[in-house]
Amino acid sequence: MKNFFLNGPISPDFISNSIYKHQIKHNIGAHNIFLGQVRKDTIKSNVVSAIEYSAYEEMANKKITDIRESTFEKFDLTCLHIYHSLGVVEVGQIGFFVFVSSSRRKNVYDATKFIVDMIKNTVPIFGKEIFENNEYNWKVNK
Amino acid sequence: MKNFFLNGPISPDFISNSIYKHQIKHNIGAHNIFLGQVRKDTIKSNVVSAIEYSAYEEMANKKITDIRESTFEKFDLTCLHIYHSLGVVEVGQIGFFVFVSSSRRKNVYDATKFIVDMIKNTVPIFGKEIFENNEYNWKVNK
Amino acid sequence: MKKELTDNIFVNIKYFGVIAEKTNLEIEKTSFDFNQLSKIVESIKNKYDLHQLSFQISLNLNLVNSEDSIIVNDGDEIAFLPPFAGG
Amino acid sequence: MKKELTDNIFVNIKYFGVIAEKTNLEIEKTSFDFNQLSKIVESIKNKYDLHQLSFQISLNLNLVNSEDSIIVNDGDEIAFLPPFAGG
Repeated sequence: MKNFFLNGPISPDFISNSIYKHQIKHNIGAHNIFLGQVRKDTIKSNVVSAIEYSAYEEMANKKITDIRESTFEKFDLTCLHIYHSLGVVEVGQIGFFVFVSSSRRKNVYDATKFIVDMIKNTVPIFGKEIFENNEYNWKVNK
Repeated sequence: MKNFFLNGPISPDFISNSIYKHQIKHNIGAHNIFLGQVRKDTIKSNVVSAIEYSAYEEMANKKITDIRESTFEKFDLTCLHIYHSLGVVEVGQIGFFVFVSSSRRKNVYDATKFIVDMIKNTVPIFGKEIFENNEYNWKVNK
Repeated sequence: MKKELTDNIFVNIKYFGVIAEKTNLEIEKTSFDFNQLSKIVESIKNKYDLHQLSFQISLNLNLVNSEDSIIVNDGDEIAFLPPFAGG
Repeated sequence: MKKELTDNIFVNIKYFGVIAEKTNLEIEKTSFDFNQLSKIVESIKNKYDLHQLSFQISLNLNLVNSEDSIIVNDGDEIAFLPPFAGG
């Protein structure tokens, strides 16, 4: 089973390295990248300083593998990469990276939206919003 | 007038640097990035090796400024950056970079699509597809 | 191989997020002398007082409706999954 | 300041892409003794034999329909724009 999780935040360098690796793929004309960044939300007067992610990894990797396959069936894509952080991701850092590539741009936006929604709604990933005062709140996707 | 053009290809490092600069913006929760990459197309048995871009820069910069403003009016965005290459961009390299950021993801895909389509259809940028045999073809967006 | 209902079954149970916080453990191997998923879930809810918490149940990595009449086999893995928050 | 039609006007004309290739220049300052955009465009098309090429016209950085009755003023900038290929 492929592992889609990384420990800690996803660095801009990791993203540029992924882009760089696609420069040898000469049938690609359009990339669409989604990045989830941790927001400094205020929840009942508590200010978020980080999210600590955990997951039911075995099930999550299986689910993401299924989502990847159904995305390739639904959309005409060349490449598709998905990464999610585990552990602490601080405000301003990136914890979710979806990278969609296709020969033409037509499909890429809908494919990206489909993947992001499927991952948010159907993959067992859990997030603990840690506040600046060290209290916390278990995050729930709407 | 702001200048949206860069000389030569847009490097993955340039992109990661743009992402990095947004990590201090703590109201951002979602980024969507579109990248246009030069495809090794075959046109009547000629194989593309690069595209040489030129533009009516003054008009193009004004048009892109207008597109930027109307995108901010249409969509709830935090940041929006647009870059396009001038000069030679080789097969596999990136010549177009649109970077959309918002507090939440809802808007970002449609905003990205809107900008990319507007730039392809209404901005005076011209592309000469250079073939491996040094012949060329003037590209036309469909 | 069909099991007699009177045999005990051993089930791996995993807890995540706010549920793991409440159970104070992430995994346990528990034996039951019944094999209906609904009854197993109910007994865990009672054991750890999970009634106030919202969760979904997975059986062997697939989400299931714990109110369906599903039979659990020896060695199966059940997980208690609080609301998802990925992305 | 209204100009007499009999005065010559000087117009900056820019050519791009395949059009510039055909005209063999990118910019020129040309005088005309008429000031209708349609007539200026027609005279340039004839001068450089641009009839086979498809293009749009901009006047002072805005796309215009060269068949509309638009008046060009001294110092204006007209551009001949072949099909766009950005992105």
